[in-house]
Amino acid sequence: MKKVIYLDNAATTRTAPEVVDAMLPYFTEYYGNASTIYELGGSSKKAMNEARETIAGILGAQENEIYFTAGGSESDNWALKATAEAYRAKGNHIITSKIEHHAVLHTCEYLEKNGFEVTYVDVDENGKIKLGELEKAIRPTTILISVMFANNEIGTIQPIREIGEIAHKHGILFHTDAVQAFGQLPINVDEYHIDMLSASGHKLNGPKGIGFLYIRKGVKIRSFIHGGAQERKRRAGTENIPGIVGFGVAAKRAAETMQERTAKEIALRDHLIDRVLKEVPYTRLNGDRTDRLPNNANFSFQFIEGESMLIMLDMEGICGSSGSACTSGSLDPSHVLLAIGLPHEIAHGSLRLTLSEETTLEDIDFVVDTIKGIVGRLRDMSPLYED
Amino acid sequence: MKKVIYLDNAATTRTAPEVVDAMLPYFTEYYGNASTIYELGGSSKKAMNEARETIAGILGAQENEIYFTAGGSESDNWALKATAEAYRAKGNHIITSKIEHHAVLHTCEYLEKNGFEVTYVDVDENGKIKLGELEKAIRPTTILISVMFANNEIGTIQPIREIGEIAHKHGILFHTDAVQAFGQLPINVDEYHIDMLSASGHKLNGPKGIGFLYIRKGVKIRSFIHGGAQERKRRAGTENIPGIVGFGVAAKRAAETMQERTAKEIALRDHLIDRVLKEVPYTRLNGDRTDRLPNNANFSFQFIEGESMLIMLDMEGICGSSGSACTSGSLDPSHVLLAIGLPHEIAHGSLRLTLSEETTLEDIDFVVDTIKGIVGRLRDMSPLYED
Amino acid sequence: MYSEKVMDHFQHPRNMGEIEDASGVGTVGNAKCGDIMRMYLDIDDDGIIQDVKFKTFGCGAAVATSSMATELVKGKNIQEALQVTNKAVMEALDGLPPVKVHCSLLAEEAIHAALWDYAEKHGIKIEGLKKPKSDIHEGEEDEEEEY
Amino acid sequence: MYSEKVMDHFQHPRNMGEIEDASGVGTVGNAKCGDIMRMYLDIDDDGIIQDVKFKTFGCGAAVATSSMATELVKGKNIQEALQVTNKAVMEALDGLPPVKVHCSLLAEEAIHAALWDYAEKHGIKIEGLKKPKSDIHEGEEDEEEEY
Ligand SMILES: Cc1ncc(COP(=O)(O)O)c(C=O)c1O
Ligand SMILES: Cc1ncc(COP(=O)(O)O)c(C=O)c1O
Ligand code: FES
Ligand code: FES
Repeated sequence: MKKVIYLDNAATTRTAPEVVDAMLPYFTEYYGNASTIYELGGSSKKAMNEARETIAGILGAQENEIYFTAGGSESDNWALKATAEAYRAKGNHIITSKIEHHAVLHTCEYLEKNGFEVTYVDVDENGKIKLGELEKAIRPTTILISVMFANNEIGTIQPIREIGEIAHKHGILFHTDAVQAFGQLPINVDEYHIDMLSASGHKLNGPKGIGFLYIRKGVKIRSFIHGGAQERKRRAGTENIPGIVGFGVAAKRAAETMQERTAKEIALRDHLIDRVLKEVPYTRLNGDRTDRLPNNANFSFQFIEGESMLIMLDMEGICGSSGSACTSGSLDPSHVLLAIGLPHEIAHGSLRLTLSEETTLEDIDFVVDTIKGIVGRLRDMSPLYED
Repeated sequence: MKKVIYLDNAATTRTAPEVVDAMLPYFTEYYGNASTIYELGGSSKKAMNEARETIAGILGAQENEIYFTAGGSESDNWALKATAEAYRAKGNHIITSKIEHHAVLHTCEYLEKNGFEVTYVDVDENGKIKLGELEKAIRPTTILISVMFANNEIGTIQPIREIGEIAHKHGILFHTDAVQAFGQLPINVDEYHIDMLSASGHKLNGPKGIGFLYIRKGVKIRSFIHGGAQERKRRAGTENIPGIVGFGVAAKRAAETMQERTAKEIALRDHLIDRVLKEVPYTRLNGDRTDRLPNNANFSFQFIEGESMLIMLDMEGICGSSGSACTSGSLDPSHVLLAIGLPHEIAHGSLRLTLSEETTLEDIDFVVDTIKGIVGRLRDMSPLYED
Repeated sequence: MYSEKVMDHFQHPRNMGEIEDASGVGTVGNAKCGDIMRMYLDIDDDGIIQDVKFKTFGCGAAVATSSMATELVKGKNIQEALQVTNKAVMEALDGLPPVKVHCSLLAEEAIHAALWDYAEKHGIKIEGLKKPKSDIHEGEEDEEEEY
Repeated sequence: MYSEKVMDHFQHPRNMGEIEDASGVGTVGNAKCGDIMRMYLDIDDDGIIQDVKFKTFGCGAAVATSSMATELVKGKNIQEALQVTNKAVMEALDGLPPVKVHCSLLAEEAIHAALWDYAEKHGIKIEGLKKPKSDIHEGEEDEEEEY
């Protein structure tokens, strides 16, 4: 088999072997339901509490402010819908940005159909939210501001502390979708005035199908999934113990290795960006040059189209993406790239490469060389390119 | 370590080793996001489709009618809330039973707070829904009937085909919570006129945190978790491939071994019931004597309280439950036992034992002997018992 | 879930049983969970609790607190017995889970009920003792809000 | 996702390039996805398509259908070329995923556009050929409903 260079870590990551090892006993040995009274269930409960403690510790939060969910999308849906419901008496206005993940945007559209008003604040050409516009959008009826910590496509990190301060100043709840940031960037919910925060296990070498929503004590959000008394009666469903344990280990691992790992990723990322911009003409980098996720590079290659590029890269063993994975199947160009001002046909030729701790300098050099060849071939084929 | 006799398989089951084995490669090897274009994601997609096919086959459904979720609770919430929303123009009335799982009941209560009307139909002393009452409850505004396939506490199997026929005759959608039935009883969605069906992986030796909702083609249910385009745009969130693969293998396994396994369980269950009723005075069996889940026994021992009994059983290595696991932490006696007419103090002394394929005759005999001793001790301690 | 002390008293309950012709008997029920406790006191002429027994229909915490409460009042005089609050019992048991705090009230109230019965039978008045409710349902820790 | 034939034509596109002084050139864009295809035809005096080349800015399916379409029209006469529908191209490629059906329309329309250009340049009228739209957005398979 050909060597695979996996550069789509923003879509999902390889579950770390030690994460899998930590999960294994909870499938076949300590498989008890955590809500039971007998010892077998006690082991599950203990393991779950440990994971909760780890995660709370990383965020500077309390254990009982971490609620496990099935992933980032559920967390986002929960945060938005159930807050909207709980605070409806106070107002019906929500502020978010134009470049949120669909889990936030489509939920906002759903809320709009149900009597809420949503302001989608613009971003600048680097994908940073316009703080002035954000503050101006605030109304007496504004109940929630939801802005992602870092963008999944172009990697831009938002000024979360400033947004938190604005929300705080106006007495408005602040939710952040930190699905891409948790485990990659240091986050402290108090410093950043975050009231709710979404994260997902599979983005940091944890398992798929597990996430959490941090809810600051005192926030009167409702349940989203009703039923049993799990998660302090706020999120029903038999606890996914292996998933929770795996998430805990992955979070711990990500926090412990963060500094060293991201320093290495940043160096490789910058090498990738520098070489591509220098060696491939008619190319631009999308997203902020410095305030960007350590492992994210996003390019637009003029005159060519993304899918063709991805297939050709795959034939060379390189996994990348164009737009975000969850919108593939959709033909529209990325709403994020349009929001930063790219015209349709340029947005179409974009390539996202997201590194992992396993990426090497040789990988990156091979990828750049391959890209050069592919871009050349596709441009030759393109009716838009005249040289 | 003391031998553990695990008789709480209605709460959750041991993940079968072959299920875990099937999942493993999808954590560290084929970890690609199923929605991507490269080969690595293709492996994930293929595995997911295989699981979907298996499950559809078992139910006599089409592949594209199976939507993966994070478990039974999410499936129930989705089925009820999103159907209510989609058919609101047609009517605002829902019919369910008094003995549904909280994932259905609490969701109904939520809907009641949001303008819907819900009729909770009675059950008889064996826990069977009163069909006459059900049919009489139908109004022109009734949009949905939701009745569980089999009860999680007392094991009673409902006359699903008859309910389906009633719903069908009146042009009303029919949802069934088959979380306890799927894998234990043969189910065919067409024969039973089922429009939606909830199931959960961890109840049939599959992993926790994965479930599905069957939605018959043509049912115009909305999304519950909004976001990416996964699950044919109906359920957002990066697919939990290991969970889905595990669920597929578990479902296949459960279907293939169903006949032999349940025959064995029924024999042991009946032996358990017969001995307990004969040898422990002031004891009753809850639930229907014959129309009950193959692995379920549920007793009420007069004059004693459930939790004490569970702790004492645990000290002998026996895991059982009193009421359902997800309501532990709640002090109210089981709504199911009250619905079949038990007074509070008798409902309080109930014990549910649910067998698995691993349960042996020796286990059962040891359990009965242990119960006899424990019930005796607790009755000696009870101010209600005068002998 | 439970501390070792709770488990010890649950597995080996002290003073379980009845006292024939007890000086005072009190039975209380817990409105919160439907559980019931009965306390028997044998009080001598000096007002010293010479013997105490209990019967409990209730959860593990109820059994353990009954048992511990009997140990704490045995040999004490009436005023001392009145000081045996549910807090004292819980502390002696190294604590209870929040959802189980109400169970410990059963023990406190059962002792009070038995003392009240004793006072009535002997036509005396015990300083600081109020007529016990037959159902108790106050003083529990705040439960989590419902969502 | 794609059939082997599609992948083969994508990896080794036939007739990719330009024809200088072509008899007819047609460029069409796909309103659905923004992709663009240009077709060059070299038609001899007997109305036989002697040569054909394409350029495509589009997805894998667009490239493969362009390539296959050129193979199907090469050597044919004009009337035969008009029979090369998107269905015919898809069949020759062993099918396309539903979401990619619209891509095959690009190829059909690009040939029509090139033939139209040829007809205009030569002042002739081709039986059954309608003026091509510059943007095509019809005839796609129904997409899934939105929920
Ligand atoms: C009948 C029934 N419905 C729904 C559920 C909820 O399933 P889960 O805990 O997997 O969300 C359960 C089990 O807990 C159940 O027994
Ligand atoms: C920023 C962001 N939010 C939300 C999600 C959704 O997370 P999940 O797919 O785990 O539900 C993703 C990833 O898919 C993401 O990148
Ligand atoms: S739950 Fe009733 S006394 Fe503890
Ligand atoms: S998606 Fe545009 S041509 Fe295929």
